[in-house]
Amino acid sequence: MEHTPILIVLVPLTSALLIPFLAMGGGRFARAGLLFATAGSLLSSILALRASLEGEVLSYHVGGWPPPWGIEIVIDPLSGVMATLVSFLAVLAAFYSGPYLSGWTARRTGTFCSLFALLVTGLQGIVVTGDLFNLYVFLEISSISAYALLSSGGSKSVVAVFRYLLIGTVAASFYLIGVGYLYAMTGTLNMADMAARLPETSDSPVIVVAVSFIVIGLAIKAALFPLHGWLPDTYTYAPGPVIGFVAAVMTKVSAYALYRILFYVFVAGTGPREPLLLLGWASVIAVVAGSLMALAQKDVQRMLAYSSIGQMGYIMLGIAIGTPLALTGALLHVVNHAVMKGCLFMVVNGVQWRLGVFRVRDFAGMGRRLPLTMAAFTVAALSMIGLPPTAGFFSKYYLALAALESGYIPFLAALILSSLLGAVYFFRVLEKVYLSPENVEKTRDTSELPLPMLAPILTLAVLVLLLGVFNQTVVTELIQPGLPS
Amino acid sequence: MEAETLSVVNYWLAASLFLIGLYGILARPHLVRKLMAMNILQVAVIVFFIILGYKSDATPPIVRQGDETPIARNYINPLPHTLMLTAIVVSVSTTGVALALLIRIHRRFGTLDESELIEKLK
Amino acid sequence: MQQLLQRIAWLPFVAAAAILFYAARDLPTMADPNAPASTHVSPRYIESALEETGASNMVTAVLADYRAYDTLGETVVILTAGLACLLVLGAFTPARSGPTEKEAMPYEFGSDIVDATSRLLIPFIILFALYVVVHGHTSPGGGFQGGAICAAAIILVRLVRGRAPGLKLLPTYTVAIGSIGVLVYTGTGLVSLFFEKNFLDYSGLPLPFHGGHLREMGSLSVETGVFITVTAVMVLIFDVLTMGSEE
Amino acid sequence: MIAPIVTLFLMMMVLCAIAALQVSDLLGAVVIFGAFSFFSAIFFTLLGALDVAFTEAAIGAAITTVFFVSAIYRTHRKVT
Repeated sequence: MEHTPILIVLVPLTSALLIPFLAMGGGRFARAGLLFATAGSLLSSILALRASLEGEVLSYHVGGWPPPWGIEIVIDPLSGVMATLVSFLAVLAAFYSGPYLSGWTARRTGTFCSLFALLVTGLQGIVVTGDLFNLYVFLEISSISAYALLSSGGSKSVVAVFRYLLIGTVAASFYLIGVGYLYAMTGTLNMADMAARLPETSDSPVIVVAVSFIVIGLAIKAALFPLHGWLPDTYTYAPGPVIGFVAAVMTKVSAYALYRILFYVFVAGTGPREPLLLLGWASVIAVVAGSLMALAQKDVQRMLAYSSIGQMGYIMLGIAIGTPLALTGALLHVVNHAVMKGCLFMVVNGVQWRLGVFRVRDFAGMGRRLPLTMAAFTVAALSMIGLPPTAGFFSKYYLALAALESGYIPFLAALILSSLLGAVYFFRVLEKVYLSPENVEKTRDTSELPLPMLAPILTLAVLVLLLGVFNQTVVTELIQPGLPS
Repeated sequence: MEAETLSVVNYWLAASLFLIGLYGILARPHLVRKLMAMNILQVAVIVFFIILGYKSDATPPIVRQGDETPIARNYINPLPHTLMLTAIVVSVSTTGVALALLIRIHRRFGTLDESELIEKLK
Repeated sequence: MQQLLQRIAWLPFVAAAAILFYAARDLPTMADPNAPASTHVSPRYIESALEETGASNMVTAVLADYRAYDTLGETVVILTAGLACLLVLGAFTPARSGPTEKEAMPYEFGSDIVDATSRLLIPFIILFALYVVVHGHTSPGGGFQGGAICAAAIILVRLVRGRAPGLKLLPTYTVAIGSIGVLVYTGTGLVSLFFEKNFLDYSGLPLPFHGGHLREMGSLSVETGVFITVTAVMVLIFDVLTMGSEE
Repeated sequence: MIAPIVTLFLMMMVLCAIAALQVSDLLGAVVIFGAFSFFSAIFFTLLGALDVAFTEAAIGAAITTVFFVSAIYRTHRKVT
């Protein structure tokens, strides 16, 4: 089983290559291929995670060349957890896409499934790589496949995605130029080797510039507040099965890459601190502004999109504070937010798919029509607000403790304020769902969602509760081994 | 001394290319133009990397006939060249996808001007 | 709000300008043979590429062997772009009944002289493309360049002679051919996986060669995969851009 | 010693880039963009990056330009 690290990437990749051929036999085969791709990736991720939790960092030398000459794949507890998270949500999204794709032609289904598998490939590649340039290559794979998938939701989504494409390419170029500066100063691209060689040159202003470029590039990809412009439109018009996955993990993977580079390459704390503090203030604004803008939305999906901007602020806040406690909070929030945002987007898109409604006021009386779906929505919404015993409470708790401990009172205030705002905009929806009379015309089909859609939603809702209840175990067993030593 | 000045000038010119690209993306209203600016931005990054790889008094990274033991000093660094091959290919791929999106936008909205497009979306 | 954002859009531009120009002065002097980039990792590529990988073109050695995983990713990027174009503009008007002469020439580039010249040139262009791929180990060239040239030749046919010859290679097939190219690439890597070597470690290939020579064969096979993918997908994207419409 | 001719070509590239963004005829802009790619290919050759120059000439100058032209043919050509 020494080859599990590469299989995390290879299984979805090879499946993506075979899916166009499977699609010639019919759309069902393409969907089966997608399920196989994601499930295989999940299995290898779990195996790799288990091996890495036993205390040993798995390092896989692709091509048999030792780093820094060859490319290295690194599975430590951190990347193991991330890879498992990504592939787990991918499996659920693959199930979820079933009913949505049923009306499509076989060829289009094949293209869609193939691109979805490539998106998973790209994200997993980013997560497991130990090489800065390799990260760029996989960033582009995931981006290009995401552009295509997100644009399959109609004309408005095409315009939104075109803007996303431009901004995303600028972000990738920023990242690449940052890598170029680092390469000029150290002569290496391997993360571990660079971390060893950076202290020799860490007083050079070039390093500060390199950090800034990499941070800006990845912050654009992660939609941190002033750089979030592409996100709301893209998310609002995106098709259902895609957005449930993309919103859940794509920005998080960029945040993860940022975390990895800041704490494993620059060994934050020894390096320059200014970009980090700047990041902290940007995230404070993100947290508040995201929640405020979410409050102003009438469209539920757009509201969730803005709320994502706020939630990315939490994660960045944790990274910016940079103490072990804050990082625990940030990483826990990456997991929690992926699970609960995935659940929320899947619910909203399911409602839209079934009833064709998307505005807050259209959700009136939905609690009686789609009781199970709305129960899941409620659990995830409560978790977003941060009520115990749901998962969202604990990550916010860690972040708040960390802000208090390191004396960043404005950060703490922003956390509390945005939780209150979150309560307002989610209760606005919940009030409609449970307390208002129905106003969707009776003629529509108003039975529960079909099982392939309902099952992922309920799984995620249960997971939100489990992550909350067993939060202590999760933190000590999975999150804390992933902190930089 | 002269070499150093020239070196800084070259870096600045590469940076200017990058900025021209950034300016085009931010400020030019036509979407095809933005796309061209995006390509210029990517070429700027490529230029920057190629400058990094250059060595004075060295030959291109192909072992000369009869050179049994190549010495690092005599050949230009091949690594940035490899990386930039990737970057070129990535840029043409992105351009292809973007143009496909543009054609769809034009079919649906009949314009590629950003402000007109924003008007039509409302 | 929109107005405000339009104003602020200049800020990142100015900031980027400032830091780019500021940092340039502290970068290592251009062409300095003692810069870190020239003294750390790269010497091994220069000094032992010929011996270790059998390629006297070091760029090919790094591309197809030392950092073959990057190149795999890059090939996948191309394929992804092809699939993406197909998803965005994937519907083609079927032309089974045979297009009329007018429809067959969406561009008015065709003329007898252009036609005759292109007929004369195209075999040589394709031959040159193959030469570039095969000789990538000893001279500039490789899968990407060869693929681009071959694709250019096919696109030339389409520009000169219009749609009719173009439809013989439908996008459904080109995308399949593109997938086959990447499959050749991953397949080469997977073979060594079965012979208890790491992924893409060509020394595990079951071929009657040794050392650098064996690795050279491995990277040649990989370059062939790249060639197939680049050719197919570039033609695919051209077809989609000229003839595709939304589904 | 770096030849000043390298800097000269970089300047040509900058000029072409500015022109490509300013010319009002889109097809003309694409042609200038092709020239930009070609200058960059020469620039890469001067710096010894033969493979990159080769790729840039084949992909950047030829195929990207063809893509742009075919897309412009299907949309519209003149802009103000």
